[in-house]
Amino acid sequence: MTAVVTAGPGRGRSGRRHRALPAWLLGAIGLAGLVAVVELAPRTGLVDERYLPPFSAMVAALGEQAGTAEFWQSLLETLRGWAAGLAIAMAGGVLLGILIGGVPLVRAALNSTIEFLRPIPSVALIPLAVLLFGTDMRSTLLLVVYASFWQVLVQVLYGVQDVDPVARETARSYRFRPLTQVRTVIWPTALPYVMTGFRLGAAVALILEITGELIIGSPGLGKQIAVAQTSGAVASMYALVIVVGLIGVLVNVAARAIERRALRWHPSIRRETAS
Amino acid sequence: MTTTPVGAAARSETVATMLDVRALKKVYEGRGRSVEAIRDLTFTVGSGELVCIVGPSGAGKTTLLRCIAGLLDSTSGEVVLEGERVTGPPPGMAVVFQEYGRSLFPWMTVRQNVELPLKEKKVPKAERRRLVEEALEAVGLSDVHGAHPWQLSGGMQQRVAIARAVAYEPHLLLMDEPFAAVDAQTRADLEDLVRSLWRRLGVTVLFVTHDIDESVYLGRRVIVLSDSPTVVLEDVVIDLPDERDQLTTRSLPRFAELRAHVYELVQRAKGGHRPTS
Amino acid sequence: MTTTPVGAAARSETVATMLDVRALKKVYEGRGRSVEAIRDLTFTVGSGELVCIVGPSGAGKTTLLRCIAGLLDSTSGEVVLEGERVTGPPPGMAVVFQEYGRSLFPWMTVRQNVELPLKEKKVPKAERRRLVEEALEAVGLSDVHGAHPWQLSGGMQQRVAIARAVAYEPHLLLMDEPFAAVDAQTRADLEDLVRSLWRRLGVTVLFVTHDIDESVYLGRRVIVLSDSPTVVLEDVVIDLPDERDQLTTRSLPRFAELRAHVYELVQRAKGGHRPTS
Amino acid sequence: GGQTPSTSPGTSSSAGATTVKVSVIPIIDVAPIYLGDQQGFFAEEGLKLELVSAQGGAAIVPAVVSGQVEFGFSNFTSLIIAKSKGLPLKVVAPGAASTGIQGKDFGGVVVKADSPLKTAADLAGKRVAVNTLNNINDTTVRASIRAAGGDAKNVTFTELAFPDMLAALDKGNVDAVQVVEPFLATAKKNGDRVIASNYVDTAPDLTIAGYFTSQQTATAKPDLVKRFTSAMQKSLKYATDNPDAVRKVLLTYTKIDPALTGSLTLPTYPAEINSASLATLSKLALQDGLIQTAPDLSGLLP
Amino acid sequence: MSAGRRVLLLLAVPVLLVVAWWTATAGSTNFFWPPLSQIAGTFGETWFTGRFAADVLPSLARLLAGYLAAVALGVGLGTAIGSSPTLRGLLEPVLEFFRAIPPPVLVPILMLFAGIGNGMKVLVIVSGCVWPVLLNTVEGVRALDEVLRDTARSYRMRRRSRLIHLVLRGASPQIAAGARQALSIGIILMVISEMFAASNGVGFTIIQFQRSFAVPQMWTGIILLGLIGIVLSMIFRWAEARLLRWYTGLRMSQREG
Ligand SMILES: Nc1ncnc2c1ncn2[C@@H]1O[C@H](COP(=O)(O)OP(=O)(O)OP(=O)(O)O)[C@@H](O)[C@H]1O
Ligand SMILES: Nc1ncnc2c1ncn2[C@@H]1O[C@H](COP(=O)(O)OP(=O)(O)OP(=O)(O)O)[C@@H](O)[C@H]1O
Ligand SMILES: [Mg+2]
Ligand SMILES: [Mg+2]
Repeated sequence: MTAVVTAGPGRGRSGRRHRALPAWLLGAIGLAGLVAVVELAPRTGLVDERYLPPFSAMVAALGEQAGTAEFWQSLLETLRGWAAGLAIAMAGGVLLGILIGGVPLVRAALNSTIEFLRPIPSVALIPLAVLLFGTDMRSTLLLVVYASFWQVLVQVLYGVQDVDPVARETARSYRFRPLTQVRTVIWPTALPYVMTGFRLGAAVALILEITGELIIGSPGLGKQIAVAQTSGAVASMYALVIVVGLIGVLVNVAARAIERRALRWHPSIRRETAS
Repeated sequence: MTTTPVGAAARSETVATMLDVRALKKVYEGRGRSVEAIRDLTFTVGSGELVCIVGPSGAGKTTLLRCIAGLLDSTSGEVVLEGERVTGPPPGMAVVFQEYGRSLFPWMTVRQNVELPLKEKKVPKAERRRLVEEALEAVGLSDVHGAHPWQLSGGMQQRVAIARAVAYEPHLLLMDEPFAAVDAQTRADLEDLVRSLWRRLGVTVLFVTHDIDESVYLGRRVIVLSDSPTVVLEDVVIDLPDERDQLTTRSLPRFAELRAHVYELVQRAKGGHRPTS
Repeated sequence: MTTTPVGAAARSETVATMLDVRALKKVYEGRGRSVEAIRDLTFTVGSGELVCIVGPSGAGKTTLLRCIAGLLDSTSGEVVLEGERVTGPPPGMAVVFQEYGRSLFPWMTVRQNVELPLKEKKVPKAERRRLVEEALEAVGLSDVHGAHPWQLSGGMQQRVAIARAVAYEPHLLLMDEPFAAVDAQTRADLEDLVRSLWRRLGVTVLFVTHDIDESVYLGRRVIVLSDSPTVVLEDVVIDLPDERDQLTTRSLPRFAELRAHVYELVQRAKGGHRPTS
Repeated sequence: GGQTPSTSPGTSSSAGATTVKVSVIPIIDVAPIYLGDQQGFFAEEGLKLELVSAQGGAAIVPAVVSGQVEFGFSNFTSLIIAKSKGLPLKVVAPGAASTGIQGKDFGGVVVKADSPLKTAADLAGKRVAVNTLNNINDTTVRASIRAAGGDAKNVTFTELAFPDMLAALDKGNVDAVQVVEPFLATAKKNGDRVIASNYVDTAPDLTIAGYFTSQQTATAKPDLVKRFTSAMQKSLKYATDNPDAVRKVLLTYTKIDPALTGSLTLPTYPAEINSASLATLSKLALQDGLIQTAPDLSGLLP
Repeated sequence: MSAGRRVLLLLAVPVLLVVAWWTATAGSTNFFWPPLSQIAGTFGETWFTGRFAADVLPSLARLLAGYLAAVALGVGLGTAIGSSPTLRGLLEPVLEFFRAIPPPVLVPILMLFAGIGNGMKVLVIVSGCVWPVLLNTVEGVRALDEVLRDTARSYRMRRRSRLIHLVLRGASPQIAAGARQALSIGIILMVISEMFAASNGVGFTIIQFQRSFAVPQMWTGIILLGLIGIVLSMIFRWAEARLLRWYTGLRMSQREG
């Protein structure tokens, strides 16, 4: 935690024009560090390699998996469930968030209900989901939507609250219709929060998708992980976990790319691109 | 629709009343700190009038404008606009905010900022285009329409806000120190822009300024506010010819007289002087 | 440490150079839009001088000030302060930003805002207290020290920012249109405050303003900038007596002359005139 | 790979065969059903099997009760608990049973090689990991301790998933673990010692798990149940007769290391439910407070 | 808003929902959807006869420890990452990798290092709660107003005070958003952590109910979690209102009436 609050290099404001390494390279270095740790920890006996095999063993197992159609089928199932769940949660979270956040009365009325529902863990809902939808992907979808919806909703609620009063008054004074106000003032302000909500929601959706598959047994990577777990196939299990983690990394890369375009005007982005 | 004239000013009686501010009072309630920004303001503005408002810093000019714009609830008293009590922003009004920087949407380009209210007003595309171009031209910014507000200097931002209001062609134009950030020459140009707009469209203008010369040059009346808690100190009628010009008008002896009078009033207001009523 | 004098101005040679701006150039690079804000600025400011900078809106005054303050990298050229190249904010400097509203910490009270830099400077408590009180008193805000900035009017906010700079007792004071939002009377008071501070503490002041009267009244020199891309149009020496006074100084014939000269320069700058070099 | 999941719900018949969904846990206990499917025993009965794997009762029981799947796989203690709570369940076929051979069962209590614990009686006052608390494994371990003359009250059971047990044992987080295959084989390979065969100690030929359906399905589709039971019987018999086929089929639905399959101890795949051993399980559940009243076992069994 | 109206607003929707639930399940014979009256009837006996001290309090203690540690870690790391693009580039992919790993898979790894005691459970809670705080802190720090930042720089505020007076306070509204998110995630992870190697706790008890088909009791557990959520969020909002008084004041200042 050394770099606290310095105007980091590459910000370009402070004297020396020290060009930082590109972000992707830094990211690769970071991941390489992680790989090294995972490779060396079991090799040096820091952890028992029966329980955490070295990275190379995981990669070998992954290579084996990648040769099977089942793996790709599972990956596809997982991605499909995840994308569908996230899309529903995003749409619902953003719409309801703006609706609830935009009307203080509604917000006050729904506050306690939201706080009641939010901490109910999806895992506790598994029997109910199964009861409703059986063990196919709809059960898992329900869990995914339920869990990631709150992430998005809360972010949007805070985002809506962050609208600059002067900007809002400008919109009001020109008598913008409510929908225009949402589109031109509330939405852009909330957008950075929505992006964070998306990133939080995406990870939670992935987690629940995997967990749902793991416990309910709907098809997907999670089920493969469960099978590997009950079979004591440690390297295979970690190989699958690596795939899940990489999905997370890719989602973030995509989110950042969207952000750079959609939030070009935002201080956080313009500071980094402009000199 | 007539009301009691306020202060020493006698207005041309023929003009219909546009705006009627009656015993307006505004107290900001805060935790532990409650500020009586406006104590009692009563005045009327005729349709198509251009009225300047001057007063010490912190007198409540912005507060007054926000109450008139329907953006702020008054504590007591009322604002009547064209016979109707103001409860929210009325149609056909444009406001140039003192915090010009924050009133522009950073996520839009200059052009989009100016165009948006027109879209909202459902002005047809071609017409909109023309209005935007003219307004940006008038404030001297026709070459930056693709830039974002935060890429502009302070004065340029302020001019974008003015262009937005001008392009909107409002009935009622409220301006809160709209020229504070521009240079003298631009300021003069913009003053003339406001006057020509006013004469051409017959728009009613309320203009808050700290520049006493400006208030006298622009206005038909200058309302001088007292120090906070605010009342009207004097309603000065500017009996200069309607045809004004930066050079000749400002060199009229009557201009100097009025200027001196208003200056003295503001100075007294700062000194805490209030009318004996 | 001497540099070639710029423009028509000849300065008193005895003064040590405080600030040396050499062939400064600043281009804002943006996606698709690259703006040459400053083309080539060269001038020096002696230690303890009070120099005003005027120029059309968008000329690059703010940009210049930010480069001098070490808040912005120049594209080429350099800023040398007391013999050292500026790479970051130098010690003992205070800046009053044009965006006064955004430069105050909204989570602090007025008093805390003014006090914070002093704490940073490790001024002892009692001394700090005195400085804060005096500064708030000087800008006429001693009764609002418990309020938060957003509870204040625009002019009051600006005065808080000024009070913060004043209380800091800097060596180098950069002010970017610091009186734009205050009324005429307060403005006059603040002008005198800056002058007295300057004389009392020997602080070097760079003062950006749009008010030409103000620049002549305040400065020992007025640097007039051209329109963007910016160069120095003229460096006008204000040969008025150092003892200045709002009434007498402003009514001096020399004041009127200088004022007219600067006014004409700014007007020419706006018209796109640039020095033939 | 295992089953190819189709999303067509219910028992819609396609090409004459009735689709039947069975929710199972991907462990060696359910090998016969996979094997039977391979051998065509289910097709012979006009059934098209669709095997859905789940992690445990939390997903299986509601799925069966709501009719989302027709049959499920569960251990008998779970079923006894469910029955005592009034869940309308009906067992249709046995699933797996203990081998009945001391020290050669497919599940047992394991300690580290250098552990001072020698017999189940030594477990008193120790920490023992089981995969689910208040279920078949802790009650049977308690039975084992009692059988060895130890104090069964004084054991601290900790819930750990089977895959995490050996690591916890290694690190000394627990003193003993109750594992089943394939972890038992792994443990033995690591040099850990088996100190008790808890299923064997509980009752002779303990039937551990079985296939069940809901009361509703049982009454509404008696024919379907009959056909399923019959196919299941054939499968169990075939599995008992062909242990090598069992070892091979494991590789299709689990990820057990092929090198390990040879050393696995397979459970018995019984032709019949040993109802006496179920009574014992029921008694143990009552004794250990898992249930308040003993359920009517005859209502549960076919 | 008068106090009466506030209470009305607070209670109207929950009361409506409870009534709806009550009537919808009144005659229910479905084993998994017992009548609400039955659930309500078992609530007291389930939770207030010993379980409160034995299960609820230990859970809450772990939750509190994990939550506070997560907030501290998230804010600390988030500030560092938010203010240094280099650090952000370096760490972001690694963090995103871990963020995507489901707790049921992560827990066994944590157990390798932290054993199976309370420490592991607290770690599980931290491992989930930290993300919303971290992400929001990073974004909050990155979005700091430029003029404000320049002000702090020009007065040469030292790192420490810049951190306290500028960065943390400036980002605090967004940090609050993250901390709020983390609170409910914490409760969820409290339950999940008790699915592993536990012998007491609310989550443990709920899972036990679930496994032993004690359905009304399981429902009381879910309701209890919701109630814990409400109470904690009320405490949170009280603290937030105090710490962010300037912010709410600022946002409200111009919209009153
Ligand atoms: N949101 C607020 N909360 C509390 N007090 C406020 C608020 N806004 C303004 N005030 C107070 O009300 C008074 C009048 O403020 P106002 O902004 O109307 O003054 P003004 O005449 O516009 O001043 P200026 O010329 O400096 O802009 C001031 O004393 C100010 O402190
Ligand atoms: N962040 C930025 N990105 C791109 N262009 C910028 C940026 N900031 C300023 N500019 C441009 O640089 C030029 C000079 O701006 P600057 O703010 O220095 O002017 P100024 O002299 O202070 O004007 P004013 O008197 O209106 O405040 C303007 O054309 C402006 O559009
Ligand atoms: Mg104002
Ligand atoms: Mg500027």
